[in-house]
Parts: sequence; C-alpha cells; structure tokens
Amino acid sequence: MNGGQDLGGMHGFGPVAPEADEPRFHAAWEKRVFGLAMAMGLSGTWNLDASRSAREALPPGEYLTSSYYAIWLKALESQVQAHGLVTPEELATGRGFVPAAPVKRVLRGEEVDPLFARGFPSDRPVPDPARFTVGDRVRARIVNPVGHTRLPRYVRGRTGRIEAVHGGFVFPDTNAQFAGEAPQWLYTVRFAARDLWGDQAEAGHAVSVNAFESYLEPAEPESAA
Amino acid sequence: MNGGQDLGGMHGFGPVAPEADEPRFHAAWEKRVFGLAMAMGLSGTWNLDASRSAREALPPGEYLTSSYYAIWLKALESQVQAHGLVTPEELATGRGFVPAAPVKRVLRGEEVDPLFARGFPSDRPVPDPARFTVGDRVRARIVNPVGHTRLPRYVRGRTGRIEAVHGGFVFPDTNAQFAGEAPQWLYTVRFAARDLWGDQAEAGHAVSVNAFESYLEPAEPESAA
Amino acid sequence: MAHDHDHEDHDHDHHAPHHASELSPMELRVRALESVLVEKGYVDPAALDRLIETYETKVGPHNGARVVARAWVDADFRARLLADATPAMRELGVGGRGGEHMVVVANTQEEHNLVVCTLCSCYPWPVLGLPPVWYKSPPYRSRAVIEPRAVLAEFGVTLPADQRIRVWDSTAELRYMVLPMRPAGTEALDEAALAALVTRDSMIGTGLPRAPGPSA
Amino acid sequence: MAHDHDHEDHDHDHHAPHHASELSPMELRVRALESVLVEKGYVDPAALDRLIETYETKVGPHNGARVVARAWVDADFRARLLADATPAMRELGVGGRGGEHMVVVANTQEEHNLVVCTLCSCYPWPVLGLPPVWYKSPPYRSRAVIEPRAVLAEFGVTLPADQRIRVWDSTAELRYMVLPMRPAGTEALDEAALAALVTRDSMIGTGLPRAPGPSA
Repeated sequence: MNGGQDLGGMHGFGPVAPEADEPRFHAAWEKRVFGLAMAMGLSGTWNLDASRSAREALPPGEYLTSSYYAIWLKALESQVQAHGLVTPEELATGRGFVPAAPVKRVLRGEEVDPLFARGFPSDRPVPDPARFTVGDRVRARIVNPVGHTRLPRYVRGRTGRIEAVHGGFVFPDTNAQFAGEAPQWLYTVRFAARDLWGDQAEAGHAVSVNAFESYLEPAEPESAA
Repeated sequence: MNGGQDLGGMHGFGPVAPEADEPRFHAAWEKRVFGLAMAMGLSGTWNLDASRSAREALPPGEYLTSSYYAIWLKALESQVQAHGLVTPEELATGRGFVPAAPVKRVLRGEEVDPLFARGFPSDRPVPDPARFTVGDRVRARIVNPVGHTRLPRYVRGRTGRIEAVHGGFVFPDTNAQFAGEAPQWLYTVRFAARDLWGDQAEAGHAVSVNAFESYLEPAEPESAA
Repeated sequence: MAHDHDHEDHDHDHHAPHHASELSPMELRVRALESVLVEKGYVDPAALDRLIETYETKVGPHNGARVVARAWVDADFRARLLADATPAMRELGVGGRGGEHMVVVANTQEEHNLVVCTLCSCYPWPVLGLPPVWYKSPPYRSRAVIEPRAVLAEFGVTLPADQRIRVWDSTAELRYMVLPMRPAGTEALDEAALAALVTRDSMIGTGLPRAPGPSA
Repeated sequence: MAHDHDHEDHDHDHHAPHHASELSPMELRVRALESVLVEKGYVDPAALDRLIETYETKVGPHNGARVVARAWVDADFRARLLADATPAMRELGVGGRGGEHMVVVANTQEEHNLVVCTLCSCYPWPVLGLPPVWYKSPPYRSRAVIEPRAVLAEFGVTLPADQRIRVWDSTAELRYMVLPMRPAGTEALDEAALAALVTRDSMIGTGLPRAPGPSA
C-alpha cells in the first residue's frame, strides 16, 4: 500500500540522528513488545508479511509520529483482535474473559534457541523458469495495490537492469493476505540514480532493490506489439 | 518537495468525512489565523508560493497530524521569524520588544474589499513561444526538488497529452524561493488513469494536472538523439 | 490551563467548546501572534476583522449557483463561460481573490468532472466560499485522483458505468468549477429557482444538483 | 498517572526514566497485552524472557566483525562469502532468524556500499544484532536512497568524488552486510585484533573501519 511506511525519497524528516549510547530498547515496555511480537509470530496465526502489512496499515500520520515499537504494539493489538485471539475487553483489562482460541503452536522457552538459530528460510522452489536473466533491462511495473507490496513507489515505472537472480521466494503480496505463498523468482534490479531521481541526482550513485518477477516487465515492449 | 503535502494516490487515510453542519471555522483561533495569514500575505514580505512552501516544510508526521489551520499557524509563525519581523521572545510573550522591521505594505481595513474583489492575477507575459501544443504527447519529468514544486509525485515519469495551453504564469518553484517570478507557459495535461495507476485503475477515468513547461518533456525523444 | 493539558496541544481538530474563561493553548498561541503583529504595526485590526467577516459571511456557493443557473438558461452565456470563465463570471459580479483564473468544466452524459487539490487546498473562493474541511483533508486529497468512483460512492453518487470520470487536480493558479447537468423536470423553473437546486458539492463534482420539488 | 498525563500517550520516543512506582500508559498497555496473552496460553513466559535475553544480550555486531576479519585474512573464505554468504557465515557459527539469506557486498576503491530498508527495518539480526533507532527511522529510510552522500557526510564519512555509491534497499528477505576494505597498516594484526577495528556502521556502510592504533 502507498502508506506511511513507503519512505524512499521523501523529504522533510530532518537529519539522521544517531544516539550516543544506542540503547537497544528505550523503555521496559519496548522489550516486552519485541518479545511478544516474536512469540506470537510463531503461533502460526499469521506470518511475517501479514505483520508488516498490519504495521503499514496504521494511518500515515500515526505511523510517522509513532515510535518503532509503538508501531509494533499497535499492529500486534490489531492482529490478536482481528484473528479472534483476544477481545477488546480483554485487551483493555489484561484479563481473559472468553476461552482461548486454538493456535497452531505455542513457542516454548526451550525451543527459542534452536528455532532462532536455525531461522525460517523464505526460499521456495518455483517450477517455471525465470523470465529474466542477468543483464536484462526491465521496468518496475506501475502498480498501486491497496494491500501489502514490497515494490516501493520510487522505482515504479522506472527502468533498471537485472543484476542477480536469487531463486524462488515466498511472494509477500499474497502471503500477507493469507492467499498463499505463491513463490516467485526474486531478482536484484539495479537502477541508476538519474533514472530514479532525475538530473539532479547525486553523481555516481545507483540503487538496487530486490524485486519479485511479477513486479517487473521487459523495458522494451515485447515483440508481439 | 516530497513532503507530507504530496498526497495524491496515497492509501490509509480512511473515508472522506463530511461534517453535517460544516462550520467554516472550528474554533475562534482558526478565524484569526486565517485573517492573519491573509493580511500578512499582503505585506509584500513573501508570496503565496512561499507560504505554501512554508506549510509543506513541516515534518511529514506533523503535517499529517495537524489540523488545516494549525498548519497555517505554524507556517506563519515560521515565516514571521524567518523574515525578521518577530523574534522568538515576542512570539512567546505576544509583546513587541524590538522595533518593527519595514514591510512593503500594511493592508488597511478599507482596502480589503476592493483588493480582494479585484484579486491578484498570476498570469504574466512569456516572450518565447510555447514549446507544446494541444494534442502533444508529453512526459512529466522525473524531478525531486528539495524545494517547492507543483508537480505531484504521482505524475512524474508518466505520459499524458496536452489538452490546453493557458499562457504564461508565475513559476512557483522559483517564486517560492524569492528567485523571481520567471513566468512559464502553463498547460493542462491529461493522463489516462491506467498510465498513472496501472492495470488496476478504475475504468473510464482520467486525471488532469496543470503543469509548467519545464515540468514536461516530449514523450518521444526529440529527433537529435 | 489546568483542564486543558491533554487536549489542545495535539493540534488535531477539536470541536469541543471551551468555557469562555479558559483559553486553550492554541487560542493563547494565536492571541500572542496576533498581539505582536498588531503591536508592531504589521497588521491593521480593521483589515483583520474585515477579512474574517468577508470569508465567514459574504462569499459562498450562492455565487457559483447563480453562475450555474444562468448557464442553464442562457446558451450564449454558457458558451462564454466554458470558453473563458473568468470574464463570464464577472458579468454576474463573481470573481476576485482565489478566482482570478477560473475554468469551468461541464458535466455530460459521457463524462463527469471532479475537482481536487492534492497538494494543498486550492479552491475557487469567490465562487464557492472557503472549502469544507473534507476538501482540505488527506482522505479526499489522496483518494480523489486514484479511486474517484469509490470517493463518489461515499458521497452517495453512483454514476453509470459508462460515464467517464475526469479528475482535475488544481496544481496551479487555475481554479475549477464544475457545471453540472440541468436536472430533468426543471423546464418551468426560473433562474432563481434553478439556482436553489445547485448544491456546493455539485460544483465540486462530489454531488449532483437537487431534483426539483413536487411543485416544480 | 498524575505526572504522566501529557507525555507517554504521544508515542514519540521518550527516553526520560520513570519512577518504578509509576507506570506510564504505554507500560500499562503493554502489560495488559502480555497478561492476557500469557493467561490465555498463547505465550509461554519462558519463551518471552528467552527471546528478549537473546536479542538484548547475545546477538550483536561482534558476529559480523568476526566474519569481516576472517574475510580479510582468508582469501578463500572471502571468495565463498561473496559467492554465497549464508553458508560461509555458518562456518563461523553465524546465522539464524533474520539472516537466512545473507548477501555480502564488498567495498572497493571504485564503489562504496550502503544498506537501508526504506519500507520497514530489515536488518541482518544474527550478524549485526538489532538495528539502532536511526536505521529504523524516517530520516535514514527516506534519504539513504536519494542522497546517500549527504547522509554519509552526517556520519562523518566523506568519500572520494570518484568512488561510486551503491545503495541496497532490503525490499525482500535477503539481508545485506557490507564487507569494508581492510584498513592500511594492519598487516601485523591477527584476526581478533582486526575484528576489533570493524565497527557496526562499517558493516551497514554508514561508517568505515577504525584505523589501527599507534601500537599496531
């Protein structure tokens, strides 16, 4: 979605502000939100793409004025309610009033280390051959989906070159909507900064994004006109 | 600038919410801000484009969470300080401590009716002939100026057709920066919705913008390649 | 101040009335600005009062409605209005600040027009008055250009599927007014009665004119 | 509560400490969520504690620094790392959640690499730990792709004008680590001493490795 999260190329946010001490968390509640989001993410009720989608769904003004873990919290509150795990009354009081809904798994303390050390790969086999190959000139499609997508606005309609073919990966746009992993070929596409930002772009600068196959089309119209 | 004001095509703001009674102002202070901005706008210290620029310069999160007249107020406070008319201490206390800076004009009560009934036209002669004519296919340039511009992001890089040639008008991008009115030919450019938004665009829908000549280039590269 | 701490400094639209004896932080902030601008001689209080009075009480969509009604009854005027709206409106005494460069776009069976300003709040003040809050707010400004049919549906307007929509994004100093189609069954109405059918929204494109009453 | 009314409900970053006896609205809100999730059996408190402990104390940029130092001293490892980073890092026991699909990009005299995630906060957790706030915040996310040299300058990094910049926007599940150039004058250093020169920022691309100390 064209929401508050799609920040590439925006102006007006001021300087980057590194902190001297860089605490990993800035309040006790941030740690708890982090842990709760991780734990609930493994309940099998939703997936990582759906969580990103829930965060992006905050109204842009709220997204941009909420701290990072406040965004996580609001999204998690929204998800547990949307999936029927917690009622609004339970959220308001912190006490359970209705029986727990079944979840696919409850992450146990002793499972954390082995599961997180192994990780959760997103690569998947794709039966069809890749449409593009390294060196191909491609254009990022002009799309504006209301739902989750990982094609940022700043590359849409712009032309770049395939730089790497990474194999098949879970497609976030469908997965976020629980419409299947529908894996697609994933590419790295390199864009010259001038093609993204125009003649005033900083010199000697290029940007690469990872783009799923359906985000791309050949830069020159295909032969059958 | 690619700021919080450039809203065309964004998602996530929710439904349009008309009010039943539609008061023109929602608090007494809003009327005062409106009047002050109008009056100060005629002081000759800045121009309308500079005022728009000052409003857009609010950080995007603040812009999107401020009410309309709160945006006007913050911009006006910023302008009177930036132009040396009012000091921060004066603004904080509401009392003058340093002598007034000269302004080009002070709008008098009896001038309001005739001046506002006449208006303030923005058309200006442009010596050179218009580069484009009705029917020409043009592409909105890919530009991302840090300063004020009136070319919205959603048309940049997109192709449309010249539908009207309006004559010369003050160029906002320079005027906002007090770099001259530098008038340019102004056009109406019509874009098919599919060319702006992709295949999922609503059917039978087109969008027109008013675009200054330097915002546009011929859609097909010009002959001298 | 004591009762205001968690309200007015958020700058969101707040419509709650305040006791006259309690000024909100925003009222105090604006009062300070006004005081110093007046004290230093930059603003004449009489001009301020006149500006507010003008835009609060004088200008409004009745001006646009008169223009529309005239165009419905006078084909020559309609032609002049569509060819060059600013002088045509001046014939009816309509014009001024915010209406220096008017463009009138006529609805037809084939195409419906809708006006927006995605970048700020451009609006033909002397024709329609100050814009309503929704016109200046992110939902309308973001959506009118990308999903106008959905926006129109929220206003209760459902157009025939084969009627195209043309959205006019007011990105320069041209200001748009929609000329709606004259409703059926209004042959007997005079110009004043016709003007009474012309809603503000019908001149933005988010509405259609009222149907004539049963007595018409 | 009495002293918190105008602070915590804004959700901005607030770093002010709180008295232990006063829970902010955000603390109370999160405590309610945690309580009900635990009470209903969705969350095992032991898992929660372990997750927080792991990411607060265990993972961090020391992992990435070991990888970089190894690549500086071992040309075969470097080649494996650049060809397929995930298994190469596994040789050093580095990997896991958030690092399933690692890509390492090597700085050269000709090109400097910079990593960002404009859409959220993608970051190689097992290699660099949790990202700092600035990496997740709008200024960096918006600007890194459009004006990377200006961003680098704010980090105190000024590159030669003829060194190109390549920005990697982490828009899928690939995670990037920058392999910085080995600083001059480090020929005598062992792998552990080299790792100590590798800053977190040098593996994001917003910094360069430390120069060796005078004793090196």
